[in-house]
Amino acid sequence: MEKNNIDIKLTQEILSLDICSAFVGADDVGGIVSFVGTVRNQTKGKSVLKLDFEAYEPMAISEMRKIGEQVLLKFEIKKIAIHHRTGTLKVGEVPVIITASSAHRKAAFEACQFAIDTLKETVPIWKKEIFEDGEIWVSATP
Amino acid sequence: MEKNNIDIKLTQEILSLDICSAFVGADDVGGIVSFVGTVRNQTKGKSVLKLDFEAYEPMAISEMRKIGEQVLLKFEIKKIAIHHRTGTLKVGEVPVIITASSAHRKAAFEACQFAIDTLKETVPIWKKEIFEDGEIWVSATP
Amino acid sequence: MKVKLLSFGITKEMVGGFEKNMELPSGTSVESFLEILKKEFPALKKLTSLRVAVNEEYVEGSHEIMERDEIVLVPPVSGG
Amino acid sequence: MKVKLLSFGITKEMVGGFEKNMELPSGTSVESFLEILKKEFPALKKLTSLRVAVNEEYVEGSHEIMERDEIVLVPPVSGG
Repeated sequence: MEKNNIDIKLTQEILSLDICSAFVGADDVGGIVSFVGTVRNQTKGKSVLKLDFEAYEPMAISEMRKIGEQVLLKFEIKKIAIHHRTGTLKVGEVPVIITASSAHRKAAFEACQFAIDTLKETVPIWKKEIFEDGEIWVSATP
Repeated sequence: MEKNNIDIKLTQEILSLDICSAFVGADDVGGIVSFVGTVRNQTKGKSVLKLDFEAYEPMAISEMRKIGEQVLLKFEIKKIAIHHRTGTLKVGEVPVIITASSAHRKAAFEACQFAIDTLKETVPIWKKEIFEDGEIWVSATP
Repeated sequence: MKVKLLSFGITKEMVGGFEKNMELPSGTSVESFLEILKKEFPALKKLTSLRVAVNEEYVEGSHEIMERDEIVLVPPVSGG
Repeated sequence: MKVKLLSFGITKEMVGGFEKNMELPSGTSVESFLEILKKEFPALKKLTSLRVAVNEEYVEGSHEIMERDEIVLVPPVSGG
């Protein structure tokens, strides 16, 4: 597998859909599917002020890369970019962008969905939701 | 259904993923899924020089709007943008962008995929592939 | 009765022009209209599919064409 | 043997700190290690799940911890 078909980034900086799209584009690509996660203003009816994202960085990067490699093996895609942000994010800001390109669109849809589903299961990144009256680590306790 | 949740555009101008993303974004959105179609450099092994897109404009716009309305009824999404370009496009250029936003990502993936699948079946737009040694209306004859 | 026929994509080439004014017997159905058209332009029979829109809406074969309708030939679409 | 324990997210609060140097009997499995840890920090039992990574890879309960390993507590992840 050519490693330059995978672009992984873990950063405190603002993510760019343009950069992800440009990375996966190519003359033999017929479709590009992107998932852009955004911070919602509420969880279970409670107003969210902001989110804090914390990562175990070296392992988060290696797990994101594994997802990229798995996706390239599993689906007929050309390239994939997986970018994740850490630090404090406000409502409407973007913690994650995943972009996949393929000759035929179905593979790009499946790859992008698989990648975000897997990221949410395996990549060691944690978010704390901060409300007006407290805070909670998401999904940590029942 | 609120009509301002649907943005339809049929134009000769370059399409913008940023404009589509900005339209579907909102504070109660958790995910945005986009499909960007791009002109591929080949079809069945033959080199494509460019594509000509022709539309029956008033009906194309009304069929695109119907897809938007159908998608809002069928899936739990917040907003959808469907933009299509006409005229002559070179390899790598973008004939179509569909962007859908939702509170939970699954609906946006399904909506976006349904919208592009339906667009390719119902919207009266035709493309002619231009090769070095001829041209062909796509899918017209067996 | 007078109707207007618009042809797009490959059908424009098959019927030899984008816009044609036609004279039809009143009460003509879309199905009969297509039969008349295929007799005059046999190339249309080569299409993978051929739908018809009247006044910007897809219609069934049984649909009755009316005076001054705008009839559009819709060969297989290929947008996106 | 000496190992380093790193704790992220909610586990950092449950064990009272990000980094701890610990002394373990040689041959300790990840499973036994978790038992020792849960005895010392009972709050860990409240987690929906608790995985362990050693030297940046997830490991099974039967995995044997080695001298100078970097052990990381992975409570339910919630990236994206």
